Amino acid sequence: MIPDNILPAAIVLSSLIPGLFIFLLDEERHVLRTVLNMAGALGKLVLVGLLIQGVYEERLIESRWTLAPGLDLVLSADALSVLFVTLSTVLWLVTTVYAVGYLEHSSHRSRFFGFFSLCVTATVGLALAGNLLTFVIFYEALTLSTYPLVAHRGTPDSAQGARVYLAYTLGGGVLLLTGAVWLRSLAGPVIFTQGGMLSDLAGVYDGQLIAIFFLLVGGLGVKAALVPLHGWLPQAMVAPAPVSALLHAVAVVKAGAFGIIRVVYDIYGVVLAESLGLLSVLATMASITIIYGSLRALSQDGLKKRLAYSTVSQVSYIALGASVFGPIATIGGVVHLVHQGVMKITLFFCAGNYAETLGVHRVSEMNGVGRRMPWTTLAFTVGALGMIGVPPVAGFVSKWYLGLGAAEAGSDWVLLILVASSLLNAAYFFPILFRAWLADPPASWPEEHIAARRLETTGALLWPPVVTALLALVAGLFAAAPVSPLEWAELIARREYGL
Amino acid sequence: MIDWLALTVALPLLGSVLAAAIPARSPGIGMATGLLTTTAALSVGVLIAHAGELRSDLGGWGVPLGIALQADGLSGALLVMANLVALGISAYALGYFASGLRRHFWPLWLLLWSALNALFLAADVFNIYVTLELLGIAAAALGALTGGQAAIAANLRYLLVGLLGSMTYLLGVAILYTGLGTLDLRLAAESLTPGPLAWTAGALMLGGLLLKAALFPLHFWLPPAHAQAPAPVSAALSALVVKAAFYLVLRLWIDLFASVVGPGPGILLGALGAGGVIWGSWRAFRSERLKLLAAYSTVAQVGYLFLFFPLLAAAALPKQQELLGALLLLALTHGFAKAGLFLSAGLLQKHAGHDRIAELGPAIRSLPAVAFAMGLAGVALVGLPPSGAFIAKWILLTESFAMDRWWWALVVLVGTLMASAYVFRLLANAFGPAAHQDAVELGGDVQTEKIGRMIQAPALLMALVAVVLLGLGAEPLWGLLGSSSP
Amino acid sequence: MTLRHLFLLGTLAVIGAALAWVFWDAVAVQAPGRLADMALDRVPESGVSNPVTAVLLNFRAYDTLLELAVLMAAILGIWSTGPDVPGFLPAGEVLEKLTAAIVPLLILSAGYLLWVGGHAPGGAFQAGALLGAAGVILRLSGRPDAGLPPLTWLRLTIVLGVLAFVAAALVLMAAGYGFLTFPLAVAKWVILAIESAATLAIGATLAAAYLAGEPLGVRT
Amino acid sequence: MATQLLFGLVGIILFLLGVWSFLAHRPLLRKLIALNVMGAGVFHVLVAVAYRGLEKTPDPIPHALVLTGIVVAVSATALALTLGQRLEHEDD
Repeated sequence: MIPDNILPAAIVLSSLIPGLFIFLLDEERHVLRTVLNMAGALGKLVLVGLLIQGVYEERLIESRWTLAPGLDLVLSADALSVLFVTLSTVLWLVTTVYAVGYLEHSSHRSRFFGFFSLCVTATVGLALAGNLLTFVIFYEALTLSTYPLVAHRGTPDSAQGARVYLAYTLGGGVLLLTGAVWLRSLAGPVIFTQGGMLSDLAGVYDGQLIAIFFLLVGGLGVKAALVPLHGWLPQAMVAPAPVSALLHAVAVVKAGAFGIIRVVYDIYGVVLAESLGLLSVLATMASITIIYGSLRALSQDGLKKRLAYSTVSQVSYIALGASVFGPIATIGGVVHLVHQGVMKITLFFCAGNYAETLGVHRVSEMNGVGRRMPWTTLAFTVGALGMIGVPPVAGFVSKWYLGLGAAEAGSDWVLLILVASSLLNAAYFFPILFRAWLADPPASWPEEHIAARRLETTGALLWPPVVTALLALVAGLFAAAPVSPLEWAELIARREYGL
Repeated sequence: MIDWLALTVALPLLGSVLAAAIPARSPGIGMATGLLTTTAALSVGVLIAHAGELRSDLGGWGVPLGIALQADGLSGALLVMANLVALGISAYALGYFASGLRRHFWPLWLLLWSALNALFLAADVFNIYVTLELLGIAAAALGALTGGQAAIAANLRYLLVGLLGSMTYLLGVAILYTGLGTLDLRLAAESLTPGPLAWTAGALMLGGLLLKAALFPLHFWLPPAHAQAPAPVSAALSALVVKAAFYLVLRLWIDLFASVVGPGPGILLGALGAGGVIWGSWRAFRSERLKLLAAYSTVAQVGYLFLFFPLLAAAALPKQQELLGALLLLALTHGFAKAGLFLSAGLLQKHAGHDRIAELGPAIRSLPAVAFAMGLAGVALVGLPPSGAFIAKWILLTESFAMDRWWWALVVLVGTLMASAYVFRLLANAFGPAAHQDAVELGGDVQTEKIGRMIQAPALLMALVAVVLLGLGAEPLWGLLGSSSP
Repeated sequence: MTLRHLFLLGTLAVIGAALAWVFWDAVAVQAPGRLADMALDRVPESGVSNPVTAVLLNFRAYDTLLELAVLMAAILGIWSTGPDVPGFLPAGEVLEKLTAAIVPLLILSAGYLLWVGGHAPGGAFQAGALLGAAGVILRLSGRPDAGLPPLTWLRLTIVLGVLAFVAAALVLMAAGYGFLTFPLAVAKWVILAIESAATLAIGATLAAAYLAGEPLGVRT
Repeated sequence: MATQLLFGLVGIILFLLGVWSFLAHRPLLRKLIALNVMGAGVFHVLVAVAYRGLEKTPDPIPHALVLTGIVVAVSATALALTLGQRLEHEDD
């Protein structure tokens, strides 16, 4: 059907090509634009299906293009990349539907959807990157394609947010680049290899390897919003809701977290990283971030801001999973990559719905929204419970494995972090749920745009959060099913630890 | 037998003669000549790809008596770049100049083009002097074309400084001839030995050329001259003319002087390059005018090119080829990107009636293709992926780490951040309120000009080449240089 | 005299000493002798017998072609700056008479130098310089156009040198010779034709440069 | 040899005088004259190199170079003078 040496490239191109055409479209051609968007998203989904099958069969699936002597652009599929690619592809499809509904009447739509497609292209590219050079290229491309999305509204606020975003991410990019070329000068081409590829250098270049690790993690930590590199994230909240959803759930923060997993497992190898003492430092950074993010979330009245700090905290579960030695914690971290994505995108969709439909932007304005918008609020509730870790939502599974892994590794303090953070999660989500369901609605909403008829808001806005909330439930309920994210995370952990 | 090397020089000369003699027809003559010349240059490129190297003894006398033209991978690639960029600039100039300036622009422009090609193919040190003067005179005249006082002052200074450079170079040639008895580059390289003669001739010749290549701190003449010239001329000056002078430095360095002067001068050039990167980027960041920003960015970009010198001098052969390829790629990328940036700037200036960065927002937003071109050109100037400059910097960085000379890498990284700062300060203007508000704001300015689609194409195409073609398709360059790396 | 000046002087003195020493050293080698002998040996193959003309118009004809292009660039550049500047008042009777005598003499000498350049010192540049001088004298004595033809023809004249050179080279290339290769049988005549064209172009260019602008014929 | 050296050294001195004048003085006309003095210096050096004693024909190549150089210098000077004049004229 599609040769294995073309398939990864085809997956990347399936959003790049529609994106380029969209740039050329007139503002008013929204039918054609939507068709292009959906064709790209669905086409990518089909291709990813083929990819999953191939990786399951352990075929070598790789596209390669030489940029310069000894410098290859490599797109290849392993279990980890498939996980991230699938997540991005599914959530892109949903977000596209949502964005079409959300941006119905705004200006510069061709520009928006063009960069939107480029953003997904970059995400999928870095998911499939087979070596560090390719990863760096797509990592920077992600910065470049998300910057116009953050700046999209064109207000002074968004200009400021975009500037901060760019300063952080380009700075991070330079750190990553420095680490990457330094590592290359020591080790030659840095090809992602299960179990790591630096064991030959251990013992000779330990000092340099440690420095390079912190350069790489520093660069990736900016996007993953590790404290103190998280400053851009709350500011980037000025972006339109679908962008926030994408930034927080799929593209940007996940790119950072995914990169950290790559560095720990497929460049250094978990054994070397442990023996160099890198894991405990990373675990400490992740823990501080988890607690700090939750604490800051508590005091935010802006709904999106509260969700943003919640993201700061939740994404670091992934880094935490990567930094606790042992396969079970690895499973917890990797599976959280998916679970956090599905749950957080639900929450942002809902926040966007409140804002678009009722003009509700603040937690303090949310009294009684559950009666006016029951479906949205139901979806929000599922997402929030998942974040807290209430079974049977997917977030519970992640935390369970993280806790089990920490206990197995003898890191009891990690358990403590998990408990504390869950309590804090509850402390900032339950008040919202109480207000939404139990408080009395006000006489009038701040700015009601969309009147309730048969549905509480337009279909394009309503269905995406409902679908992702269902996904979060299903991923938790059927975690033991053969193709669940958890099963796949176990496959990854088995391969990384060579079990 | 068709001598393609000679044709790349002779065709624009002939075109210039015709354009000067028949001013009313000069745009048509100019465009036709441009197409023919570019064809000849592409033929040279293809021949080099097959044969590796071309050489032509003009007049059939052979060296040392006669003058030769020669092209290898390095000069061939630059020649092809220069001609494609020049063709793009020509297409742009068709729509740019008002009728009064056209008849002056075309013949001078074709002379400049001829001089560029002649420089890339030069193999004789005295011939380089004559060609440099042709280039300098045509460039200064074109730069002063708008006739404004500032433009004339800047370009007069440019002309005088250029003369200082070429006189210095010429004294070096005289000394070289005194000691070696030949003017041919290759023969001179065979007989030049380390010693005071090599030092003196090298210092004079390279010193003169460095002034023209605008290596910090000899760059002072560049920003006003490039910022004041009409946009198509600025594009040619920044993208091509400076590049030609740089090419000569590189050529003389590789072929003649590197092996006889020791490591010191290479390090000095690298250090000055570093100064250029930092100072140029800083001044670009502080510039309030778009074209001044672009001009200072050229100072910084020239600095990057010189960062390769100390590494080239210290590297072993296969690494040297790899670095040379990266250097070439960086030069090519900058050529296309800077031309794209200046051409875009010209359109914005026409559309808005000024080029004050802080007030350009409405103009940028009403010309999305131009904004896109500027964005792409900016990506290439910063050296972000997937541009050719990224690949080049990646190699430069890797090698400077590998050779334990990480301080050069540090300069590149700091320069990258500074370049991001000035590029995105500009691009931030692309985002603003809805379109109808911009129209109101623009309409208030009487100088506003409508910008057609055709004139936007060259800028966008060149920026695309810098980012996409040179980023993803640069690998053959190393083959062209005769690299044997796998 | 400031400190800066003193520093500059000192630096230049050091550079001068170094240059002098290197020059001394280099001259002793007499390296160019071999090339000079080779050039002199091959003068008979060039179509002219004056060695300098042989170098200029044949061995290193390419330099000369570009040099004519430089001249053309200069005058085109001068023209691009605007119309010419007003001339001088008409000359008095004495100067007028003198001019009437000198200018034809200059033109005659130019013709002579052009012809003699083939076998003795002289040639297109010397001849062109005399023509240019004639133009300057005419201008000084009150002829605003410096005796130059109207602009349309003047344009043709100033490009004549490059045109003749390139045309000859391209025609011979089409006939199967290398670029700027003049077969011995026709070399003398080709060179003479190029030199004649160049003389006119140089003379006209130098005189026109003296007008410091494009002679549009509009006086304000 | 002595003649050659004399000419060459005079050339070098002229060249440096030109450099001095170019760098030390601001007026553009002086700079332009300085450049021509530098040029004269270089041409002296070339003429000196061409000299091969009275009994031998001088090397024709440096002579040709000098002729070419003079024309080039004249061209550049003419353009510079015109540009300078446009500056002065628009000043008042």
